[in-house]
Amino acid sequence: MGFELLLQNILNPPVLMFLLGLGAVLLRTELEIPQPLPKLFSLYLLIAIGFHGGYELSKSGITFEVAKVLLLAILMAVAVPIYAFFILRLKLDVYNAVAIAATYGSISAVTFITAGSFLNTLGESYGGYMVAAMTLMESPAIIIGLILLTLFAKRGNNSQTDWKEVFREAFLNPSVYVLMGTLIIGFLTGEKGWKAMEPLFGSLFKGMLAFFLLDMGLVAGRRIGEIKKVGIFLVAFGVLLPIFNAIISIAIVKFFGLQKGDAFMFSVLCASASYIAVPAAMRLSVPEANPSLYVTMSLAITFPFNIAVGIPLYYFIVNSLWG
Amino acid sequence: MGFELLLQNILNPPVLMFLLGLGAVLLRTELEIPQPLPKLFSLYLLIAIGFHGGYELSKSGITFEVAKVLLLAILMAVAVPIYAFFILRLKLDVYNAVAIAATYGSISAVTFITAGSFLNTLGESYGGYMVAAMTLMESPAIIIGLILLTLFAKRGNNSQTDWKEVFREAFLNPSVYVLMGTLIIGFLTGEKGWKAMEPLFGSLFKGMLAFFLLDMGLVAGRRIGEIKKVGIFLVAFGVLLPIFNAIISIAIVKFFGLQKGDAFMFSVLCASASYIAVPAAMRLSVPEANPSLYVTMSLAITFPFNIAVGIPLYYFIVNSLWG
Amino acid sequence: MGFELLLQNILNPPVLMFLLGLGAVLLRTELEIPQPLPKLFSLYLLIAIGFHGGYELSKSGITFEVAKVLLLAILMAVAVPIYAFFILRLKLDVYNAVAIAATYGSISAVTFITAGSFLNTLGESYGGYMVAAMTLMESPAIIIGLILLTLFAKRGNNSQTDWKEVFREAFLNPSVYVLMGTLIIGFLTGEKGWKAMEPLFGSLFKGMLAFFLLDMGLVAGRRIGEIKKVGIFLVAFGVLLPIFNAIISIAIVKFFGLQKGDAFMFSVLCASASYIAVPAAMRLSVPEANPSLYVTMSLAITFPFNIAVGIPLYYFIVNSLWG
Amino acid sequence: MEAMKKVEIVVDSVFLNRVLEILGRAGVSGYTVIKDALGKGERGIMAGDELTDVFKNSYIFTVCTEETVNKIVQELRPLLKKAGGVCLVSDVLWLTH
Amino acid sequence: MEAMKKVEIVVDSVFLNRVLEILGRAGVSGYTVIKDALGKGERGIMAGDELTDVFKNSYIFTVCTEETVNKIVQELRPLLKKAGGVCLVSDVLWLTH
Amino acid sequence: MEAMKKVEIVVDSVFLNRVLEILGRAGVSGYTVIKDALGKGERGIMAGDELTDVFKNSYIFTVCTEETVNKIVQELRPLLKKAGGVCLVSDVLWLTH
Ligand SMILES: Nc1ncnc2c1ncn2[C@@H]1O[C@H](COP(=O)(O)O)[C@@H](O)[C@H]1O
Ligand SMILES: Nc1ncnc2c1ncn2[C@@H]1O[C@H](COP(=O)(O)O)[C@@H](O)[C@H]1O
Ligand SMILES: Nc1ncnc2c1ncn2[C@@H]1O[C@H](COP(=O)(O)O)[C@@H](O)[C@H]1O
Ligand code: NA
Ligand code: NA
Ligand code: NA
Repeated sequence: MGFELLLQNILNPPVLMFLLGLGAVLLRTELEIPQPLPKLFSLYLLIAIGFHGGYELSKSGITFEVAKVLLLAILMAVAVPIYAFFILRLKLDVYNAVAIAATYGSISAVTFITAGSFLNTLGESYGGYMVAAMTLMESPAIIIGLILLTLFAKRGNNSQTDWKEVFREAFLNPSVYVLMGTLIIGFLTGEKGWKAMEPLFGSLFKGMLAFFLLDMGLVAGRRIGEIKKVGIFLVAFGVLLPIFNAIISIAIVKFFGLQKGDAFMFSVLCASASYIAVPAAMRLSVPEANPSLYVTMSLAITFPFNIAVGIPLYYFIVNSLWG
Repeated sequence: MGFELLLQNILNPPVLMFLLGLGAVLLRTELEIPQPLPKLFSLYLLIAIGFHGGYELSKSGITFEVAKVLLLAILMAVAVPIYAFFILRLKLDVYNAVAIAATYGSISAVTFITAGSFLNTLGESYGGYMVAAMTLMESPAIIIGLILLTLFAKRGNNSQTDWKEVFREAFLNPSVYVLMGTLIIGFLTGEKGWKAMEPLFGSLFKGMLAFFLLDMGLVAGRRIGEIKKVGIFLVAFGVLLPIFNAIISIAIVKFFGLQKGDAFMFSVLCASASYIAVPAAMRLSVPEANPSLYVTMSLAITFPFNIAVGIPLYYFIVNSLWG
Repeated sequence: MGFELLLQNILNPPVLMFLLGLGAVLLRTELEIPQPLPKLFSLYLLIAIGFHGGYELSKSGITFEVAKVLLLAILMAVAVPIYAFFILRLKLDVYNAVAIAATYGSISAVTFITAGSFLNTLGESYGGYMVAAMTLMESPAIIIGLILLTLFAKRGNNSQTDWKEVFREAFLNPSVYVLMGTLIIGFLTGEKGWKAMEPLFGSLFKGMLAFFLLDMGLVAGRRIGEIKKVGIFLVAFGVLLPIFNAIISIAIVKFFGLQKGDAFMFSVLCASASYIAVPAAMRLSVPEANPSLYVTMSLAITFPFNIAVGIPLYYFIVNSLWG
Repeated sequence: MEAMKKVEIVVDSVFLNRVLEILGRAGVSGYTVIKDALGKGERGIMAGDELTDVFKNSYIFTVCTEETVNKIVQELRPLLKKAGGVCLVSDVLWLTH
Repeated sequence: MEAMKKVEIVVDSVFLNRVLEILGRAGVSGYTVIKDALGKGERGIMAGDELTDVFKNSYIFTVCTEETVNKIVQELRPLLKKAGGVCLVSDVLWLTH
Repeated sequence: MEAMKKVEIVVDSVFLNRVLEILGRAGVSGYTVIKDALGKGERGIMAGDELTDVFKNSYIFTVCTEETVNKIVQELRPLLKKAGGVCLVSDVLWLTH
């Protein structure tokens, strides 16, 4: 893998800001970005990415290519949590296996955004429909997870799964809703809408991402102390499954003939793990699982790995194949 | 009324974001924009509108036209709560009639701002002194309300109106203060000041408005459940009084020969109802009135009505008359 | 001192916004900018100034001139708290003398930033390494203060100074860390990094400064009521020591041949007093000292004085000497 | 440790200052305030997340002597009658230092 | 002043709504909630500052009769068993107005 | 339900960590913290809204046995002497699950 690629990724303000955040925790400074500021940043990023995706989609239109990508997205979002679950069951009880599998079956919007910014600095781009793909990939893992739970767990009577609640958590969690909503708004208002929104949601985007990654670094850093409790199996899982997912997904999209930028972004989606939507759903539906495991793995292992190493690595693979 | 006008208004990012916020509540997603983020947005909008208005005023100067507009503004701000009170007394006790009358006698800055953005997309504009007019229209309704209360309510001795407090609430509430202050600063620093502030308070304005309207949608949505408790009389009042106020005010400003853009913005001010300043004052001075009535009417009925239907309707009327 | 200079300083949006904030408290409006919004603004300003300084430094390189400035910065940061302490001991006990001396030995980033904006409106500039100088000047006063404490205070056994904690508070407090970190990031990512960050951390800078100074005005205003408890000696100290520091530092940098813009910014650093980092450290390490003294002096006396009068005054002196 | 009374008050946050004035007049040695509290009572739900800050409570407690409690109660009652809210009294031991 | 019971509950904030439903079913006349509370217990540290809002508690209290306490306790116990948290009961005097 | 002691502490928030360390050393099974509390006491008003975070309190409570209370009190007293603050002890019943 090209060393310059790794360097080019790391020598980017967003990634360096993430490291700055990590360092702040490791050096025990008292830097913090208290709530609801992180909520402001993440909302901003969701709206910006949704809006921009919708605008791009309004330019390209909804084509056969788009439909293909969306179907592949759903396919992977269903497949990943299933095979992840069976791998995890080698070592874990059903509850924790379900929660972690769901976490890795879903996606991380910030990883996607950072990958987009990386692609951008290389002068390449991806289709606006990838945002729609991302949105579709958030939810299925939650449903799959709870189906696996019903199939494999023997729970007492009073903790039956409340399926209505589960579907609401899956399909109407805030980030799915905002992404989908702003995608539609961006699509409907097209060129004119984007022109009005661009100063806030376009030009400031990279700066806001950098600002937010500082916070992500703080949050990830605070979880790092928990890694030792996670155990070697799960640490390895948190690094290897993303790579595995990326490779599988690259093979599939190569087969189906996606474009290079889309293929890369798709692999990043498959490799990323959720740290907001799924943990929230799992905490409510599978309180037997230990959030210190699934949140720590997603935030303190997989997220930093993807940001620093995964993104250039997946790009390197895609680049070798698409050329 | 031109259907395209309605569509043109709705197919705007800010209005669509408002609907997105409404939908989030109706679909019971857990989307929220917690305090103090709404405070940040509303403060931003007040500063931006004040600053820009002051800058425009520094270009146009303070003319006879300006004085005329300001006087008409005060006139309407005094008249509306009085006739609103007597209409409301048909069905309500004195306390609630006072609180609602004051709410509708005052104005909503966000409605004004959204109307300005609508006017802008039509390629038209209004004078910077309209911001001064808006500022002058916030306070009188509070005073008038409490005068009506003293005249018509028989309260026990220990709840006498504390007039000093009332005047402070009316003329020194945060939004009046910030609007007036930044208007003056914008006026004093003129071209040079605006050039320095424009990147933040100018270019980002529409995006911030859209962001804030998402929150307004959430807030309004949460109140919608209360509408049924409000009763048919007050629901009708919440829609018809704004239309009535708009028509009256358009007639008056036509008589006094205002320009088209100013006339439209003036009608929007008269049609809008307060949901921050006046409710805060009423809660303190008229605790006997039920905030579920006046806040719900202003936020969940009149505000959405104005944003979605009122603005294009008033524009349609103004446009027919001014041509 | 040129009266136009004073006027030119005051007729700037940031300074006027500060006065607006002050006025809001004096007129007892209920305007407030609640936490964590001030944290957002101050973090933004630190990142922006650090990043931009790093970028400037990457253009100019690290020269002999830079090393000279940094050494002078450390010199002043060590000298000021020492002579301040002995002046303060004329009237105060050791604890309060230490805390106030440390406060005035350190610096205020917002004063620096406001001075930079003032310089900018005059069409002049300063070197990016001044940000590094500022960063170096934050910490020494804390250490010096606690050395003075150990030398002169007779404390019981169980309140021995925890030096490890003190060093962490001094060198790893959030603002030092963020400034230093973003300075390095700005330096490493150079032209390309700054281009990506400029829309957020460059163009919006002046507007954000104005927004933040509104908050500083509120905070300072709230402390003004405490001034009478501070006593005439400390009020005089809060105005005269900054002037004295500015004069001393201008003499020194003149001797060492700094450039005009740098000299001015250096004098502002020496004249300014800390109101976040040092008070936090003092509260923990010298709880015997009264925060109503050192916070009030720094926030309600020295900060407003520097913003309104000090900055043009120091510029006037520098301008007379450098011409 | 000294036996004292703890008075807890929940009130619409717009009346926080009035309550603090009452405590001051009753001569308490201090108080603690948690500004943002939600709640439900006779006057409906105070969901608190509104833009408008209407529908938000504040929580106050003070530790004082029985005598002071009586003064507080007397002044507070009419305010609570008008504005709603809750006032509770219980026994605590205060660590004197 | 009326002798009542005060029930205090600390629970992972994701279960706040469940607790409020239980209080409602038990027939309390009202409650007060402080949404953001941190803590430490059997289930580890709830440091609360996470992006994810996992690891955050809510604090609820209600004043009610002894009878109501029993209803609350009965329904609450299984929830606390599953989800963790704390429930405390103490005596208070309620200022009736 | 088990009879226990509730210890409530209000302290300048800069000393929150010290208090939690003391609780840890005294062997409490858990604690709950509300980070932002305002207040007034001997050391003046803690109005809390300052940029500087000076003048802000934190509120902590823990439920424990009488024995543990004594340990807490012993270690806490010198801290409160130096840094101000309040410590209260009262009786509660703890719902064991
Ligand atoms: N039984 C109760 N227990 C705890 N808090 C209560 C109770 N009743 C009312 N409150 C609090 O007091 C506020 C005002 O009550 P009310 O005046 O009855 O609407 C409510 O919003 C609650 O926060
Ligand atoms: N002994 C205790 N005293 C006060 N609060 C406690 C105690 N034990 C637990 N808590 C609170 O209850 C939450 C959940 O406790 P647990 O279920 O034991 O993890 C903790 O995060 C604390 O906020
Ligand atoms: N009598 C009291 N009742 C309730 N809280 C108090 C009382 N006295 C002091 N406090 C709290 O403890 C903090 C520190 O108190 P002090 O050390 O006396 O200044 C105050 O800011 C209050 O939050
Ligand atoms: Na994934
Ligand atoms: Na009106
Ligand atoms: Na200094």
